[in-house]
Amino acid sequence: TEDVAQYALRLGDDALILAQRLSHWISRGPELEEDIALGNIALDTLGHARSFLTYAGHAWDRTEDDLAYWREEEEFRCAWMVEQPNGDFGVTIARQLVMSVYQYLLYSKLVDSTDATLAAIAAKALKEVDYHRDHAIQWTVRLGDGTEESHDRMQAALELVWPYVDELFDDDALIDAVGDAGVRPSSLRETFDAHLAEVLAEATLDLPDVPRARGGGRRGEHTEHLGYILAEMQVLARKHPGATW
Amino acid sequence: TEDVAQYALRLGDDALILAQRLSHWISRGPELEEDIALGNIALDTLGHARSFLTYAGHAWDRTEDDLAYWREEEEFRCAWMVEQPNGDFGVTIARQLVMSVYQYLLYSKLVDSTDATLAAIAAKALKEVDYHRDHAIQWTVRLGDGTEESHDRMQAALELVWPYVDELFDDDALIDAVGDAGVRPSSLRETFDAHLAEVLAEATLDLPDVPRARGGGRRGEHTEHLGYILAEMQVLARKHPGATW
Amino acid sequence: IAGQAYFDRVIAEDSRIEPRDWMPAAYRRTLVRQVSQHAHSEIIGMQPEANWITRAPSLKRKAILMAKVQDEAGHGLYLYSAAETLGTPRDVLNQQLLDGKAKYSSIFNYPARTWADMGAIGWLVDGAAIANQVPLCRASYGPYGRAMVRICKEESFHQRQGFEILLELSNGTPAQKQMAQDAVDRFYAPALMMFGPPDDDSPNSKQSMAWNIKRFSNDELRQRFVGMIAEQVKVLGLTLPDPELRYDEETGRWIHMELDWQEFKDVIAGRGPCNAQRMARRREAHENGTWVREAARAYAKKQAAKRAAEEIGAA
Amino acid sequence: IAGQAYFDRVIAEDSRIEPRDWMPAAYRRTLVRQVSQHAHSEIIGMQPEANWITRAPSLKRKAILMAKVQDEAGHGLYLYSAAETLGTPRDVLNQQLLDGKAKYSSIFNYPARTWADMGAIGWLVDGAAIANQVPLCRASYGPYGRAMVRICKEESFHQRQGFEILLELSNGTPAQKQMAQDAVDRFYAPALMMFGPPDDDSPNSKQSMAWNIKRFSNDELRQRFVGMIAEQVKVLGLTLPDPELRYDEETGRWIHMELDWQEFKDVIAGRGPCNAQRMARRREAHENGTWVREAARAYAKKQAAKRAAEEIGAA
Repeated sequence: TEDVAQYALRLGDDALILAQRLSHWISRGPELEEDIALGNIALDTLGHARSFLTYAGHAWDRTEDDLAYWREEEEFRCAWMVEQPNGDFGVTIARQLVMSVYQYLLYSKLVDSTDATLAAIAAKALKEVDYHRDHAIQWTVRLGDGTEESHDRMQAALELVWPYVDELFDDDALIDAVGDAGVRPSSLRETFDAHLAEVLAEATLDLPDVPRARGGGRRGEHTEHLGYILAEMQVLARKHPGATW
Repeated sequence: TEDVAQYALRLGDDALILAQRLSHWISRGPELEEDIALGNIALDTLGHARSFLTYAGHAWDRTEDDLAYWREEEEFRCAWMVEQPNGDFGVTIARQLVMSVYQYLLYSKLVDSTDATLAAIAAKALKEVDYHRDHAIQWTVRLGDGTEESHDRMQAALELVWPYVDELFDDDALIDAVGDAGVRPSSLRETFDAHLAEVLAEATLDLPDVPRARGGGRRGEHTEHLGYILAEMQVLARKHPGATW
Repeated sequence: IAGQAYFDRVIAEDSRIEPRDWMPAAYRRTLVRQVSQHAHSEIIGMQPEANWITRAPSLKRKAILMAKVQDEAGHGLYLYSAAETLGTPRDVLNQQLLDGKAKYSSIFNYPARTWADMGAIGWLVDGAAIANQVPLCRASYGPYGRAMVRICKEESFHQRQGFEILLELSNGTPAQKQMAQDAVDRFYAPALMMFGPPDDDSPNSKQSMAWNIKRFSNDELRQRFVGMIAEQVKVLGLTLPDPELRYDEETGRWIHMELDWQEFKDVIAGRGPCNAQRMARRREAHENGTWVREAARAYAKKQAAKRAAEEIGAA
Repeated sequence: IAGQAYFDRVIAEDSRIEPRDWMPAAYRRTLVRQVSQHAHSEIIGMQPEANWITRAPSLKRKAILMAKVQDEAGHGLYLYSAAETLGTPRDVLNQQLLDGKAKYSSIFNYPARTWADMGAIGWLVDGAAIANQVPLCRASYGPYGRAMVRICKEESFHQRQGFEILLELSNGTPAQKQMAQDAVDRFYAPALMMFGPPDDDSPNSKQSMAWNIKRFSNDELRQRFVGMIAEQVKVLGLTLPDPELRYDEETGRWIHMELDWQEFKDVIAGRGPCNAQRMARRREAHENGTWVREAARAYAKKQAAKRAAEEIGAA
C-alpha cells in the first residue's frame, strides 16, 4: 500500500543518508581497522537502504536509483540525525550510538510486521545492526573512559547530536496509518533511554541536557545540510539522465 | 581573438575558484574582522572573475554565467593552487600569500597589455589585489612570528600549498600565442621568489623544500577537488536550465 | 545639574544620553542587553545566508549575497562598539553568546532551505528589522541611535535586493515562482513574530518606551509592517499565507491572523529548527580561531616590546 | 643444518622460508621493503577510489566500490602482518610512510578524475597488480606468499568489476563511452609502468629472482599483461592508446610503444599529479586519529589494571 511504501521510504532514507555520511570515513579512519569497520557499517547500512527503497519503489514503479538520485530535497524522508555532519570521530560515534541502538530496537520489532517484506528486511538487517550497536558502544566506552581529552570530546559530541534524538521517536499520522505493518517510534523510547543510560554510565559520560531541535524530516523539512549531501551524491547520475551504470 | 579569450578564461577561472573557496570563510573566520576581510577579498576576487569571464565570453557569445555554471570540469582552466582546500586559517593564508603576490605581479604587467580590455581589468584589479597581498603578508608574519603553535601551523601550511606554486609560472603555447596581450608567467618568477623570501624571513618561516606537483589545470587536467567544488557551485543553476535569477 | 536630574531632563527633552553621562543602572543594563542581542543577531544572522553563497545561481547574485552577509558582520561590529561604550567589552559579550546566556533574534533559528529564502529573508526579515529599527535611530542613547542610522540605510538596501530576488523568481519559470511562494509562506509568520509578543504580554516594553529607547509598541510596529508587505506582495505577484489579512477601515488598522506564540516560545527556549546548529557553528568558528587570535596577540606584544626597546635605545 | 646452509637449500628446492628460520640480513631487508611498500600501496590506493564513493552513479555501484576500497584496507592489514613477521612493527612501517621515507606504487599518484576511472583502475591497475602478484604467491617467504594468495583472489574479483564498469559505459550513451575511452587512454601507460623500469635498468631484480621472490622479469610481466589487455579491449569495444601495439609472431612477444620513463622517475620523485595530495590526506587522517588511538590505549591499560586487581582480589 501507499502507506507502507511511505513508511519503507523513511527507513530507507535514514539508512541511505547515514551510509552516505559514514562512507566518507573510508580512507580517513583513525586506524586501519576503523577504515574497515566503518566501511563495513556503511556498506551494511547502504544494503538496508537498498532493500527498503526497492520495496518502497514498487508502489510507484520506481527503482532504488530513481528514488536515490532523482528526488529533490523536500521529497526525502530521513530524520535530522542522519544529516548531521561527521565531525570528529567522536561525533560520528555519538551519532552511530544513537542510530544503531534506535535501528536495533526498531528492527527488533519490525521482524513481527504484518508486512512480510518489511519483516524479512528487518530480520536480515537486525543481525548487522546488532554489530553496529556493539561497535558504537565499545567506542563510546573507550572514548568516554579513555583519556581526559577523549572524555571531553565524547561528551561534547553527545551534546552536539542530542538535539536530534527526539525526532526519531515522534509518532505521526503515517505511523497510525501503517499500524501493525510498522513500529510505533514512541514505543521504543523507554528501552532506548534505559539502554543509553547504561552505556553512558559505563563510559563515565553524562546524559546531555539540551533542548530538542524541532525536526521535520519525516515531512520533508530538512536541515541545511541535506542540500549539500544530495548535491554531491546526485551530481554524476544527474549529468547522464537515462544512463545505466 | 580566440587566444586572448582563452587567456582571459584562465585568469577568470583562477579568480572564480579562489573566490568560491574564500567565500566559505564568511561566518567562519577566527574573528569578526576576518569575516569582513576575507569576505572583502572574496568579493573583489569574484569581481575580477566576472570581468575576465565576461570578456572571454564575448568571443563565444557566452555570458559569465554560461561559463561559470555550464562548463564541465575539463573545460575549466584554473591552476591547481586555487583548487586546494581551505584547511585551517593558516592554509588559507598560505594560499592567499602565493595567489595575491602572484596576481599582484601579473596584473602589474597586464596593465601594459596591448589588449585594452585586459589592461583595463588589470588596472582596476591591481589596487584591490595590492590590499589582498598586504593582508596575506601581515597574517603570514603574525602567524609565523606569533606563538609556537602558530609558527608550526603556518610552516606546515606553506609545505601543503607549495607543490602547487610552480604551475602558476609555467609558460605554454597559449602564452606564446597571446604575446604582448598577456604576461609571460615565467617572467614573474624571480620577483615572486625574492618577494616571498623577504616575507618568509620576516615571518621566521622557512622556504619549503618540496617537489612540485605536476599541474595541468591550464590544459583542463584538474585535481580531484574541482569536481566537488563545481558540484556545489553549479547545483542550483543546473536544476533550472534557461532560468534567470 | 547632573546625575538623575540631568538624565531625567534629557529624556524629557527627548535629547540624547552619551557614554560619559550618568545613567540609571537599569537603563545601562537594558541597553547592554538590547544592543548586544542585536549584535549577536547580526552575527548569527550571517549563517542562513552564508549557506547559499557557494551555491548562488548567478555570479551577480553571488556577489550581492556576499556583500550583504559581509555587511551584517559590519553591523555586528558597530553594535558591539556601541555596547562597549556602556562598559562591557566585546569578548565578554561574545562569551555570553557562546555560553548560551545571551539571546539573538529567533528568526535566525529557521533554516534557509532554498535560494528563494534569500529573497524572503531580505524582503520580510530585513523588512521587519527595518520597521523595528527605524524608530531606534532616535533612541535616547546616542551611540546606539547613530549606529542604527547607518545600519538602517544598509538594511533598506538589503530589503530591496531581497524583493528583487523574489520578483525575478516570481516572473521566472513555474518552479522558480513556486520556490518564491514557498519561501514567503515559510517566513511570513516568523517575520511577524520578530516584533515580539503581543503588547499585553510584553512587560518590559513600557519602561523602554519611558526611556525613549522604544518608540512604538510591538503590535503597532507589527501591524504597520503587515500593511506594508500586504501592498508589496501584490507587486511581487505572490500571496501572503494569511486568510484573515485585511485593512479595517473603522480602526484604521491592519488585521492579521493569530500567531503561534507557543512556537515563538519554543524557538526562544532552544527548540527551534536550527538553534543547535547555529550555536554549534558559532562555537566551532570561535574554537578554530583560538590559535589565530592567540598568535595575533603574541605578535602584537612582541612588536610592542620591540618598539619600546627601540625608544629606550633612541632616548 | 641451519643458518645459511639451510636457507640456501630451501631456496634451491624452491621451498619456503618461515619467520623463525634464519635468513640473510639482505633478504630480510629486501622483503620488509617490498612487503611494506606493497602494504602502503594498498592504503594509499584507497584514496583515488574513495574519491568516487559518495558520488557513485547507482547504489549498486556505490556498494561494490565501498566493498572494494574496504578490501584494500584489508589487504593492507594482511601485508603489514606479513611484514611484522620479519620483525618490523606496523607503527614503524606506518611512520616511514608518513615521513615520506617509504615508497608506494606510483600509479596511485594519478588522479581519479571521472567515474570511468573506477573501471580503468579496476581493469588496468588491478590487472597489472595481479600479473605482478600471481607469481608472488610462490614467493620464497611463506607469510608473503600466503598473503598474496588471498589478495590475488580478491584482486581478480576487483578486476572483473572494473571491466564490467567499462563495459557498461562502453555500451552506454556516447558521453559514457567517451568517458570510458578517456579513462583507458589516461591509465594505459601508467599501468604498463607499474611493472617497473625495463630489465636493463632494473638492478635489484636479479637478486630478487635468485632468492625466489621475483619469478619473472619486469619486461616479461609487462608484455604478458599487454597481450592480455590487447585481447580484452576488443570485448570492451574500446581501443588502447598505443599505435605500435602488435603481436610479433617471430619472437612470440607483444610489442608496445616506448614508455615515458622520465615521467615515471618524476612521479617516484614526488612530482606526480597527486603525490602531495595523497600524503597530505594520509597524514591528516593519522593526525586526526591521534586522540582516538591514545584513548583506546589508555582504556585498554585501565582495563588490564582492573583485571589484574580482580585476579589478585580473587586469589
